[in-house]
Amino acid sequence: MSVPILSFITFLPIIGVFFILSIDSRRSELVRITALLVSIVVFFLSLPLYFHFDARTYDMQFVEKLRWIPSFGINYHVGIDGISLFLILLTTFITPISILASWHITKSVKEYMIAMLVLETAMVGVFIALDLFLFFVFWELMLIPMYLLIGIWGGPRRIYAAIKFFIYTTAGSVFMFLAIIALYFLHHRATGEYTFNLLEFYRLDISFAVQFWLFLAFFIAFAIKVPMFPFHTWLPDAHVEAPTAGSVILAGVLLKMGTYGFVRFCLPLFPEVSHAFIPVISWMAIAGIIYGALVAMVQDDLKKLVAYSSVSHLGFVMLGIFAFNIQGIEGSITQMINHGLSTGALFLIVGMLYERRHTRMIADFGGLTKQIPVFAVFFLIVTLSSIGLPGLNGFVGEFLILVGMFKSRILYASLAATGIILAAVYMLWMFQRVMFQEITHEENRTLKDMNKRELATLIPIVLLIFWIGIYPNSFLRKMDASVNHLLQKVGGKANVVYNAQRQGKLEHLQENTTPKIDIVPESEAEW
Amino acid sequence: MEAYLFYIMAAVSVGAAVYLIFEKNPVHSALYLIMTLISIAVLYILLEAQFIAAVQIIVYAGAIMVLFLFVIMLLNLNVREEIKDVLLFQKIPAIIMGILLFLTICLILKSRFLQGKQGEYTSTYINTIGNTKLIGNLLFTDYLLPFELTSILLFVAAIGVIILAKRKL
Amino acid sequence: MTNVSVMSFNILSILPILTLAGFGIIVLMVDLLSPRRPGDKNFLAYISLIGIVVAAILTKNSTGTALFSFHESFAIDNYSLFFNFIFLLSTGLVILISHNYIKREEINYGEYYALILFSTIGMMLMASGADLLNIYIGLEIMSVSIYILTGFKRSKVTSNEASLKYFLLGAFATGFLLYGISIIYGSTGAINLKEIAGFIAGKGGTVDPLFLMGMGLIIIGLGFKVASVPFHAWVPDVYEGAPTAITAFMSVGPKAAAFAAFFRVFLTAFGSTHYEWQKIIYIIAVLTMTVGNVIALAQTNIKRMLAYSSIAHAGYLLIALVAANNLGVSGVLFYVLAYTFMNIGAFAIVIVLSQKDDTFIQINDYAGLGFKHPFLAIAMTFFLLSMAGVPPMAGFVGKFYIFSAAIKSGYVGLAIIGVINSVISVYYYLRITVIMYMKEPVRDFTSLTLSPLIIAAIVISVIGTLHLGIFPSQVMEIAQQSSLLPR
Amino acid sequence: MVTLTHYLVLSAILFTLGVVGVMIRRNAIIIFMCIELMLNAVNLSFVSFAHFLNSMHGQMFVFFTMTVAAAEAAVGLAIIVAIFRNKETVNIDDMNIMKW
Amino acid sequence: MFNLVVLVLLFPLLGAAINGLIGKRLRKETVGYIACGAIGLAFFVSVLVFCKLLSLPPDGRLFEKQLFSWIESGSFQSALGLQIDPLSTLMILVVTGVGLLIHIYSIGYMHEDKGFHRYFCYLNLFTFSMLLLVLGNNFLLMFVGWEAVGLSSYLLIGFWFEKKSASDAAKKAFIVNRVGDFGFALGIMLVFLTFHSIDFTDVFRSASQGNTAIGSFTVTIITLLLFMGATGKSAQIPLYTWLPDAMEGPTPVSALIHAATMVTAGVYMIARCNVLFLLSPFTMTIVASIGAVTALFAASIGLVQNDIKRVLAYSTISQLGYMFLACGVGAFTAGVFHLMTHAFFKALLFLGSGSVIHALSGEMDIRKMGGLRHHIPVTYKTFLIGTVAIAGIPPFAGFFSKDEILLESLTHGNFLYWSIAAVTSLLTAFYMFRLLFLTFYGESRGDHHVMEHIHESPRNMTIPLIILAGLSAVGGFFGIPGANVIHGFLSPIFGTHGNTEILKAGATVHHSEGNPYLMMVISTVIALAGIFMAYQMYIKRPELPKKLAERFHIIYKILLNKYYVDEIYDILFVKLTKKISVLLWKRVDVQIIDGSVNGIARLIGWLGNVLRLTQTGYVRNYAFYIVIGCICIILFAAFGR
Repeated sequence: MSVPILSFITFLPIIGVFFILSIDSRRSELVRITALLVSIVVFFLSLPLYFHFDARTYDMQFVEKLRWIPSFGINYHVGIDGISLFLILLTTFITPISILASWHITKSVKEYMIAMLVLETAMVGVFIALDLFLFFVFWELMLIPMYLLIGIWGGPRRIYAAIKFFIYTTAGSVFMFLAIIALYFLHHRATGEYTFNLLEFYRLDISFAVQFWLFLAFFIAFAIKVPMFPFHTWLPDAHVEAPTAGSVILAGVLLKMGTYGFVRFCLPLFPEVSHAFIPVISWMAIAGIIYGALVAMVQDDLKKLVAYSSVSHLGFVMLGIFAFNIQGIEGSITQMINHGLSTGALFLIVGMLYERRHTRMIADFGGLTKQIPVFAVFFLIVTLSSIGLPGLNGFVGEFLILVGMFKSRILYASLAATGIILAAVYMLWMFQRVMFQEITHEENRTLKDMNKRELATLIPIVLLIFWIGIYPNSFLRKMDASVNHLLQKVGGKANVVYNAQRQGKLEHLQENTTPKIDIVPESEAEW
Repeated sequence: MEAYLFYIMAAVSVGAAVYLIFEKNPVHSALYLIMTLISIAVLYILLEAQFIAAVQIIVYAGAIMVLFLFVIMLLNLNVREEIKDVLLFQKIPAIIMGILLFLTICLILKSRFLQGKQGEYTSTYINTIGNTKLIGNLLFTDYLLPFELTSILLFVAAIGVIILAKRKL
Repeated sequence: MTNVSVMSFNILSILPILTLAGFGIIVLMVDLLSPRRPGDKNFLAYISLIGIVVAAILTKNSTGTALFSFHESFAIDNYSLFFNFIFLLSTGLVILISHNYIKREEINYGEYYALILFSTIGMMLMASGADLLNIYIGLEIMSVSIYILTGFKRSKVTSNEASLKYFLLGAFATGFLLYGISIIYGSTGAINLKEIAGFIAGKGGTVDPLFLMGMGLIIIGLGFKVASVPFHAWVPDVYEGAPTAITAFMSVGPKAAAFAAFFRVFLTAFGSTHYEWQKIIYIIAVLTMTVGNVIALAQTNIKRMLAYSSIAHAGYLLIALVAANNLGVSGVLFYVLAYTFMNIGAFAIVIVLSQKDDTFIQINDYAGLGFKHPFLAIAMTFFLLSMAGVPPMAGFVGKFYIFSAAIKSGYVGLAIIGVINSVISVYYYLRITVIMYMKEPVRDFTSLTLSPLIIAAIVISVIGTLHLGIFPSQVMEIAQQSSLLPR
Repeated sequence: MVTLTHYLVLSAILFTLGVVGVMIRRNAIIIFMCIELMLNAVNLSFVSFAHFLNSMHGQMFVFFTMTVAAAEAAVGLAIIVAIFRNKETVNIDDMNIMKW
Repeated sequence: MFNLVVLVLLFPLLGAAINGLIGKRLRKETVGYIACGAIGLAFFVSVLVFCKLLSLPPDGRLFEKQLFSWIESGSFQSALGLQIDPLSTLMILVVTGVGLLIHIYSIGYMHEDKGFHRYFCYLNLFTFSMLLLVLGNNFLLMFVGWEAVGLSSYLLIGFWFEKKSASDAAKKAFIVNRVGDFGFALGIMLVFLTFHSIDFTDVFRSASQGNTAIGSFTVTIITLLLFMGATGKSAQIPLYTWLPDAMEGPTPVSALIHAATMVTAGVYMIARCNVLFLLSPFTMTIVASIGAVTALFAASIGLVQNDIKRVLAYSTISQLGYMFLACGVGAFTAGVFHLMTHAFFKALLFLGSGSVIHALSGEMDIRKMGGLRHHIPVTYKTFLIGTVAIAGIPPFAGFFSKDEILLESLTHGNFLYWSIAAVTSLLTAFYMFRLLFLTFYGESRGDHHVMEHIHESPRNMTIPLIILAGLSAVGGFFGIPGANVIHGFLSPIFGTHGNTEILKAGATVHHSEGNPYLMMVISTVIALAGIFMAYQMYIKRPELPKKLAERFHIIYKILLNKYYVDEIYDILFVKLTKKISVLLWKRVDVQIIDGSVNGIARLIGWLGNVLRLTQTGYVRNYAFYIVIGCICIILFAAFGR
């Protein structure tokens, strides 16, 4: 494809920033509209990615490769496959919605919108980068606008939350940074060529011990980002303090970077160790699912509740990835999108409540359905999507993940499935306390129902929620080739480990066996 | 003879140095330092570095130390330091550290050393040409660059003194 | 008798130095001849800047050569030229930020510029010095100038005190350096770096304890100048007390010069004894990073905080010394250049925001800057993020370079400590942005004076910080060609 | 027979004394004098090395050291004078406005 | 023709969509017409489908309609496919038929309610979901319907959401159902893992071809998990607690969802999976036992309840227990038959009770009723028919189905099952007639204000009652012994997969021979005995119940409080979970995890504050540091090797 469409998508927001810079900061309405228009244009630019995406091949598509820092073999190398496609679309989809949801921001609108657009660039960049150096640059770049969003436009404890967010995430990613450098030299040692090209790294044959440490470094970075239990404590703080749009993007896209990182980097780069880590990560994921749900249940702050529910949901995603089969991974990718949509929408909804009442305490609400029925419908749909009701998006992802995990480890899947019950418990309880029962606070009697702008933010999301729930194949089919290829790559190596572990012989790691798609043979699933 | 002279001068220099650091009166300290400098100059002569010895006495013991004394007088520091020492606790450790440092250096000196390359300037060679002439020669050949650049240093020092010490600029 | 070879005195090779010296004298002369009205000496700054530009052009003319003149005691190679550029750049930037500052602080004397120029000469001599004597002389020219500049606000006790502390400790440390040089001389019979290297090579790379002691003492002397722990203690006090512009200068130029000398001495003269000294530098590097960063966390005065931060950065640079490979050397060149931009930029902001007598230099005074002066705040943010090593700023690429070097040589542990430290450092850099953007203002920012020169300095710094971060490849290639070690 | 070691030990003694003096004295001028003592100790070792190595580098170095010492002495004393003007003391323990 | 079946789904969905989206702007009549029209059309199509099916030979009565592939990933494939066979056709007939009646009834019942359109939207949605549940041709689709009916149930129970008890009940229903769904979902996964497919046809074919050993561990687990789902949806022990609470919803809802259709989904599912269940004797035993115990248990609670709807709710649980008992002993036809008749008479009873409540302006406590038979004669008569039917008096519908279950529990089960069923039958007759007597007979016990406004319900409410009464009266003849139409109709499902051999081979226990006609007499006698007791206690000697209650004080109290199961669950699950959660949050999350994160930060900060004290400002200190450093470095350099 001759048009560098990925670069357009990535850097158009930056161009938008210059537009906004040229606007007088007092004309805040113009600033908002400009930002919105830019992000919408970006979204429409990203649609061709979907339609022109060739689902038959696992090769990277829309590839662009330019020399950037030749002396280190660093290239501006971008491209997408079935795994990243939807995350990019999710990003470009969520951003205009977030901007639309930020209309009420009156403090330094210009700076706010600039931060949003820069954030979009960084987020898209993370998903398209095929050069590890480039990836890391985007990965870190994304922190700054998010940090500012939380810190400047956030709630009362925003500074604490912003700093915690930034440092926690950085603390994880610096190890990844070192691991990337180490990979670089390992590749050089193996081939004599200096490069940060991810696709080249895929071909590396790294010894188990080295893999172990490198995996650990990547793992910490991604696990914090996901966030996996017990690295999750930055998330509730960040969510609670962030402005609505910040929470939406944080939940919608940023957390996905962690899980995406696992799929894109950890698995194919360190297949043997990834495989050896299945129990560890699975247990962490399960702990996250149950723990997140339990803690979410007793929260009295709506945003915190949703934040902990994220921990729970992301646990599912992690579990699916480490199921190491097609159902698990496709389910995880779907679930990443689902979580982006439904949790994003939940934050929007909480934001709307907050705008109206300036409180997020569950106890301050109750009986709202009577007053704001349209709102209630949307809230209900989103809640149900989050619970994983069949027919809505959440179910597709969760079910595939559980099927995938079930195929490899029945026990893990069974434990994780309790999350389904708990999700219903905390979400419905919350819904009941907010929307049902008598109106206990007089302020709630005068609430206004959703206005057009708010409808415009939620309707697209709800449509997608239904679409994915009813016809997920339009998403799943685009992933097939890439996920299969990933599993073949990973499977070829990990299978050996698996068999070796089975036989208690790790020294046979070098043998070659035929790759299988499902790494754990179905017939040998463990209880 | 040489050995005696060495030991005497060494003893004088060390003794004067000890007084220097323990003497309360700055003027006395300065005088003890001059004593040390002179005895070191004698050692220079023993080491066949006549020019250096001369410079030591003229420039160091003469000019520089006079400058010191001049400042001491100027500032009227001819009084003892205040009795109260806020860092009294550091005194003993400092001395211990000093001894330790000395012992360390001695320990290292005890080990095998002096494997350095022998140069061409043997005593006889120096004496035939003359120490001063040799130094002069070297200054304008091998050491031309540092020699010239030292002028900048001195210039800087001059500017500095003016800037810092002149009453009115 | 030595042969007096005219060819050996390659005047061309010291032309930049002579230029600077000449311009220093011109500044003094012009100052003397012009009416003594403080506040009306803009031309002195311009003259100095012209001198720097001329020197830079002359330096550029000799790129690509590898020349050892003055009996092999003065090296003109890409390494020293790269450093010379850094010195000239930092001096130029400092003059830009000084101009308004010294007027405000009423120390607007011609000697100020002259001393800065002279001190630059010292730095260039340190970077080019190929024997220990030249390095020593260069160090002294640089140091003495800076002792004076530190005490330049002579009516201010803080300035006096800083000057005295710096002077006493500097002289003290120089004593150790000299002692080390004398012992190296004693155990090798040479003061020329190449000869020392040759001597060690002749011994098959084995050295005796005396030599090692000399090396250790040199580490102390140079370690003092680069502000490494435990020889760092002067840094915060002196940085705080010195006139802010001079603090900016000190944190970049002399430090870079000391590193230039450090690397040249340890990689050329002591290169084959790498095994012996890497452990010491390793420990010092770890201590330096950690102590610098950890104490910086507790600071409330921005100058002091930047002082500790500068200690920490010295630690990062020492990592490259431990790695002792090509990547490390070019990494240091790159890092120091990046550091020049970001640090002088940060100090420029400090100067803009402070008032006479260095008031308003508490971190809390920055509250609310973000929306009062967005340009200053965003520039400051760039500099701080760059120092914290966040992409796409120059500091990130610099850190990348240095950690790469460490990993390439197998010092993974050191790299890990390094990155942990940079995480710690993120906190205090971020804290300033927090205060700038997220706190309500406690002072009014109406009385800020923004002269064109200082704006130019900030703009140049911002551009440099971003350019080196986003498009580093050109500079990187130059840095890689400037390595001391054979490629 | 006086060997190099003798001179070096003497040099070490003087150096150490200078170091100790810096650490224990409070008068800035005396501290400065102690530093001068250290430099002299170094000079002594330079000269003795030069002598026993049959080399001139040591003597040349001492020559430069003295020059530098002179320059430093001038600047240092100027600084002390400047500070005395402001504080009426040269006790360096009184000079800790800046700390922590 | 069979393609029309899509319409069965589509009409209710459309109805729900129209009412949901624009119903607020429509007039109430229009809303009602749309909703009823949608269901009516669905019913019509169902009838057409049924007729078409009848025209086919029994072995060819299977038709699958694939709409589109739904979730497909690797070897996991789940299509949106509909399956038409006798079982599903029977079910859609019941669902749409009873549903239609209840829709019509609702127009009258809900007329005053503000959420009229919302109500019909939900109701249509429910019908759609239920139809999806029964029509789905694979496990996952069934699960979708399963969850969707749960959702509708949630919405309808919580229809009057302002009432805390209603919203509590809704939540409870959904969550308890989720517990069952958890098992169901795992069961589906295990099915997939075992049979590599989740299509009914494939799975059952594979299972019946003997690929899976009888009584194999896997099948036992699968069926147990599926049964877990069934206990949730069909309110069996231990997951029955939600159903009585669900009576908070509007009464027609209770009739449709919590009596006639949704709660029978569990029975339907087990019937549908009979091939699998028959492979696991252990599970069958469990199913039968749980069914039997639940039947007795719920009936015993029903004896003393005073809320008209709650009595019916416990009765529903009890009747569902019967159905499970039937399934558990392998008598799936009997189960399904009872399902159908139960749908008729229980819907009738609920609607009747609704009519009573309607008449009494919302009064539900039977102690405050009495003597209503003259005021609301239609309701009374239909209610009487329903009561007689449930009590099992021939020739009403309940008699035949219940009798068949009793017979089967003896022939295929054992005496214990039969005796429990028999006792339950006695209790059922008793408490139903107690209800009847207290409500319609005797003196009026309510306050006068209410009594003055008593009125018979409007026509659109009474007509459904009459129709249902008719069905309750004659519905049983479909399964009359000897000419058992139902049996023949359903035999392709329960008889053609070769499971009879399996049944003979191992699934059932020893046969105890019983004479069907003797059994009929016995069960009739039992029912009559119950009625007699009720008559004695509530008509003849109204003071007797009180005495008995005092006499058996403890038992009475336990029964009245439903064996304290809710309280036990509350302590065991709700309170404990909340406690653990709070512990996890306050202690583990905030103090341990976040505490350690912040602790590290604080430690470093503290270190900074300590280390900065080394920076004393004294030059001599600094010199001291240099000297220490110097000594260390020299020593290390020279001797550090």
